[in-house]
Amino acid sequence: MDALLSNFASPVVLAFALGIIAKLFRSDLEIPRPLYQCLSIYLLLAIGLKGGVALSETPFVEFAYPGMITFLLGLITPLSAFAVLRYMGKMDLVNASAIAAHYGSVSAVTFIAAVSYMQAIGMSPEGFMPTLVAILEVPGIIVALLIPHLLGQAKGSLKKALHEVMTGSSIILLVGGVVIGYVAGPEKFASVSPFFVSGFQGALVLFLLELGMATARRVSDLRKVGLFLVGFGILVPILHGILAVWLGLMSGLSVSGAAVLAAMVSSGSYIAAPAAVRIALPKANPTYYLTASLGITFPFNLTLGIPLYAELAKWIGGS
Amino acid sequence: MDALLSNFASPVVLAFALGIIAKLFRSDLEIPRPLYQCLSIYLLLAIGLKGGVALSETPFVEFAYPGMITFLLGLITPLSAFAVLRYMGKMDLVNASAIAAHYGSVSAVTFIAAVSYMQAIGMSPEGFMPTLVAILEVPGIIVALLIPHLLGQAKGSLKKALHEVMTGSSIILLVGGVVIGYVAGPEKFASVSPFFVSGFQGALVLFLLELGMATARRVSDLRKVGLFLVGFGILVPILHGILAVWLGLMSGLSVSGAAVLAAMVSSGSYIAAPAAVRIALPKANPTYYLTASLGITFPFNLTLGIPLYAELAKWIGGS
Amino acid sequence: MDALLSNFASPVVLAFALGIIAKLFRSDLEIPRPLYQCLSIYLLLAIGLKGGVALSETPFVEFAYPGMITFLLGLITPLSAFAVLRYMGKMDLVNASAIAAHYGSVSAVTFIAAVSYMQAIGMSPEGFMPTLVAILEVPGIIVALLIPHLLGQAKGSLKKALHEVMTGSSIILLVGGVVIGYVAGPEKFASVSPFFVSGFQGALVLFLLELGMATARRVSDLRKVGLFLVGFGILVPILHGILAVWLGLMSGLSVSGAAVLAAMVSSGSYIAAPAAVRIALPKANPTYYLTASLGITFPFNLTLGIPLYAELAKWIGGS
Amino acid sequence: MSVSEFHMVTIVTERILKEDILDLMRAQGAKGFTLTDTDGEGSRGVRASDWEGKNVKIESIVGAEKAERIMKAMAETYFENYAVIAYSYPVRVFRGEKYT
Amino acid sequence: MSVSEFHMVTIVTERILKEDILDLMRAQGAKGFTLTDTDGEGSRGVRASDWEGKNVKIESIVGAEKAERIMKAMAETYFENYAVIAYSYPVRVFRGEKYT
Amino acid sequence: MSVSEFHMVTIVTERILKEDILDLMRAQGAKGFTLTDTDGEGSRGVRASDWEGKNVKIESIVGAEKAERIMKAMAETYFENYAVIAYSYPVRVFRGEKYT
Ligand SMILES: Nc1ncnc2c1ncn2[C@@H]1O[C@H](COP(=O)(O)O)[C@@H](O)[C@H]1O
Ligand SMILES: Nc1ncnc2c1ncn2[C@@H]1O[C@H](COP(=O)(O)O)[C@@H](O)[C@H]1O
Ligand SMILES: Nc1ncnc2c1ncn2[C@@H]1O[C@H](COP(=O)(O)O)[C@@H](O)[C@H]1O
Ligand code: NA
Ligand code: NA
Ligand code: NA
Repeated sequence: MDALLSNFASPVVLAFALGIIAKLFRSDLEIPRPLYQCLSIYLLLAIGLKGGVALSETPFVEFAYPGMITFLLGLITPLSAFAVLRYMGKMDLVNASAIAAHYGSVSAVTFIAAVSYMQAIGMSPEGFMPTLVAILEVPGIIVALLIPHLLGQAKGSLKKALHEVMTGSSIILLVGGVVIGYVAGPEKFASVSPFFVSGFQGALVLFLLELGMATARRVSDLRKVGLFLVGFGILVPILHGILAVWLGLMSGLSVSGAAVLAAMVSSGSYIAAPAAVRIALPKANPTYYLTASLGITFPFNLTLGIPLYAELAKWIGGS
Repeated sequence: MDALLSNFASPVVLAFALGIIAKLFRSDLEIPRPLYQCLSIYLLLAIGLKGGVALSETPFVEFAYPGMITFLLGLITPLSAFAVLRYMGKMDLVNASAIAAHYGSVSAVTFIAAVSYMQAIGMSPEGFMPTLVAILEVPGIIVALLIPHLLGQAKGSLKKALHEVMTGSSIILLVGGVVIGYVAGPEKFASVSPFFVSGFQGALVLFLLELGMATARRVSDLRKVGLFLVGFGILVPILHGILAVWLGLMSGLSVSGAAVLAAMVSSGSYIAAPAAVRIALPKANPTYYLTASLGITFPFNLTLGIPLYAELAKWIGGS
Repeated sequence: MDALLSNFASPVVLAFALGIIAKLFRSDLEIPRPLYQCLSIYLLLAIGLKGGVALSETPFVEFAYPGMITFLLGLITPLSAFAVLRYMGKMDLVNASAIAAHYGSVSAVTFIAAVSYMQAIGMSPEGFMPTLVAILEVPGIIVALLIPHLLGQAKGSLKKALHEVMTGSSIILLVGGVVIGYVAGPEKFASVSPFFVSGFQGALVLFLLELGMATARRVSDLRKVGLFLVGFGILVPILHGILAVWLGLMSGLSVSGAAVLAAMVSSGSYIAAPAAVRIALPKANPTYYLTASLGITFPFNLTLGIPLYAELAKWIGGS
Repeated sequence: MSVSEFHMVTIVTERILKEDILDLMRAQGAKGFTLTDTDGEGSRGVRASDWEGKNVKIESIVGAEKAERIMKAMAETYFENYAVIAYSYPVRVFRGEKYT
Repeated sequence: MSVSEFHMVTIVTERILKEDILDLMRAQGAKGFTLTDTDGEGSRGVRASDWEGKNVKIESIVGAEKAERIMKAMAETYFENYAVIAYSYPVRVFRGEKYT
Repeated sequence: MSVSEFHMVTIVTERILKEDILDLMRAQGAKGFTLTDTDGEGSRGVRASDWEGKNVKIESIVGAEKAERIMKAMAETYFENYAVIAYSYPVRVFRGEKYT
């Protein structure tokens, strides 16, 4: 409970709230789009770099299992999300696949928020966690997009979508950052660390201000998507989170590492996935997938989900 | 005298001069508009955050009187400015009110420059001063806009203008920053402090480079506005400054706090006020109000005004 | 050899490589143009400021000879480049002059990369080196542009081009930065130093990401420009570099200072020169001059040239 | 697929009026808009938008009658006090149902 | 210098389709393009471009016949599934050779 | 309020020529301009504006005669050496006095 309150009082969560409030009051506040793009580039590259540097200091065996488990979760979660949407929610094939692609991938900001939360409550997740973000980014999208294409029900180009997701800016920056960080190593990274490490949390405040405004713009769509999707956007992440905590701990991750993994796995992508889905499944309705991942799951994770996964990990991990 | 020279040699003032010189030499140097917007967002939010954190450490009684005095000055100064313009300057009702709205509000950059100046000469104004900026931002604009609306001489919509000024980006960022800083407190603020505190003075250098260019673009309008307005733009700020020093000291502010308050009160807004005036008083001529606040009062305060208020505060405060 | 490998593993060089790779894979990664402009403004101003502060601490005699030698090199190198292009390459007058203007001027990023490289191998070039960048920026362009104008073969306006190069944003920021840094001195500079010094290397990473993409866009033009220009873009910089090492050491520069001077002198401008050439020599083909300076010489210097100049300087300087 | 003629109504104005003018156009029946950031120079001098951002160009494809109505409403409401221009020209479109 | 009449074909669409549509237009013989970033509001609701950046306006001056062909190809390929509008209008140009 | 017909003269060109072309148009009697940042692709290859920023589109509403004069002056001064296109089309405006 205390942890929860403390989470609400972090500058990052408060900035998110400020963004929502600004839009509710119809303020003319606007984050210029180039600033939003810069912040994305900066945050993704910084995550990658830090992960790469940490990886260069991690023995391979320590990383191998968590890496495999993460990849596995990237294959499973889109299928479970799809099953729930299609068979419990009676959603049409195309929209179910589109949403599943989002929940198979990962929201980098949720990841960062989870790490910050862990650090705030005095725990330190493994340094190589950002590498797991890169591993989780792509496979889930591909698996989900394959479903309607295998069933011959898609209209868009799978090839173009695959190219888009493999060379999309988020994956280039994440993977590129990991490689640069790994090759450079901690010593050479020191010179750029004030820029990419010290400034990170502050840049995140600005980014969440914008995300808050984007979320508020989406709130009016909540009516349109119906109660089932709202429930989906909260319950499925919790299920995925439990699975991730459990598998994460089994793979040798620390308690806080498992909690962060849970936040990643439970989150829905809203940068890489929408672009790929738009190309591969043009008939899918963006209102559904954007509202679910950005309007429901993201705020849920940011405020309640992350502390929940932390408690779960402590409880299952027995610490 | 020494203090004055030292003020001229600060990077911030020099950057302002560089901006003016660049435009005089017809350089094609341009600060991209998104950068200018980012810097505004960053500076306003940073001011608010720092003010909020400081407020969370200040006993209420210490803050109560300065807060009230600031609010009072926000009510008085637009009226005194209006009186001078209308009865001494024989200016028409609408333009007089429009200019008065600017001098009732506050220029955040003048405030920052004043704080930096104080610190450079080894004095430290109260940490909660940024909160006073937020208090001073709005009321003066409302008072001034009410004049022609009460007299039935306005053409625009007062309601829209009030909404604009209450939800304008500058007030959202300032007040939002204060609330975030207050709720987060010094401990949680620490993680974002490298971004919002260490980078602040440097970001200000870029901002003043742009302000210098904007001022230079306005210099050619000096002829159009006439000698009266030039005198107004220098003398009325001095009068407001004296009043603010006196009331500030009475309210319990330190000598340097009173000097900073004087800089704030004497300054003319050029972000919040122009937007509100454009809506409420469309017939008012922007050349008058922008040239006065940005072309005359701002450079005066930045170079001569601030050291002057500091000397006044020392003299009246008897230190 | 070790030094070379170490240079390839620096985050800055790796970011450049990442940019090239992103474009080769046809990634949709894009550095928003305003970010690119901001980074340019920031880097140029930061270079100037640091140079100015260092200059304020340097006795005049120490600086006088290097300054003169740099100016001299600005006069010689466009002529030698022109001679090679016109008489060995049989290039037409206008295109030869256009390319010569680029090699007479300087690439600020090459300069920065050279300084970083020196520091990484534990050597410290003189603090006033950035001032030499400002001295080298302009004269070479003017000399080269004068050639066709004196021969009456130009079509554009020399006067406009001179105004452009003298008041172009790069020279305003560099020279303005030097003056501000010099007047402010180390003490007043301290407040803005976290922004302009600590963040510098990181900002450079983003900038080189964009330069990598720009270089890749130019690679497809390599076929168009022919083998002669490729050879020119590698050999002439080496010749200019040797000359600069030799004269630099004679003027009293340290070994590492001479190596940095060599990198500067050998580099081709791609900000100031293209703008001036476009106005003065509209008939010159941008494919030639941009491909040579950005597509050939810049990557050569960044990866092989700088370590080479360092070895040369050590060898000639006898250390 | 049939081709039909509609009218492109274009407004260039201060940023600050954007929402108001979109409301006016929606009220007259416009179904969609394309918005572009622009800079401008006109018969008026400086204006507040120096600080709030640039001019905005609003383009909307509508039928002939609606075009007339929008242009008229614009002229009556804004021409006196604000920096604004409005013009229209005929355009050919496919799938004309969209614009009526 | 002679004046001649050509057609300005204009497409406004989601950012994500930019390269595809340019390819389509090049295939139909368009020789040059002017691209502008725009925002927009139309009959469809939200779309992915919220996140990938705004709409893009593609303008190309072409001969009458090519204009017809481009408009038709656009309508057939994109009108059903994507947010896109296309319109054309006649323009007068100097040095018409450039556009054919 | 009366409606009248004017001409929209549009120039798309390298950023570097902006001030020069505005001067040329003012000299021919243009009273106002709308400027838009654009990207472009044309018959020429790369050019310096890669580094100085994008193309700029200059639009000005003028009378028929001025339109002709501007187009002609443009063609004579710039078409040979620079990346530039110019075209015009008729537009209907209210308060035509503004443009003459
Ligand atoms: N003759 C014109 N041609 C094109 N755009 C114009 C013209 N006159 C004015 N504008 C645009 O309309 C805006 C407002 O014009 P004004 O009300 O004359 O200041 C200007 O900033 C320009 O963007
Ligand atoms: N009537 C219209 N007039 C001008 N632009 C429009 C119109 N309708 C749609 N658009 C533009 O075309 C884009 C796609 O439209 P839609 O397919 O209707 O969502 C919108 O975002 C607008 O930029
Ligand atoms: N056919 C065309 N249609 C539209 N815009 C064009 C066309 N050709 C050229 N342009 C624009 O004019 C600029 C200069 O063209 P160019 O001189 O052909 O390189 C290009 O960058 C485009 O923005
Ligand atoms: Na997920
Ligand atoms: Na004031
Ligand atoms: Na050189």
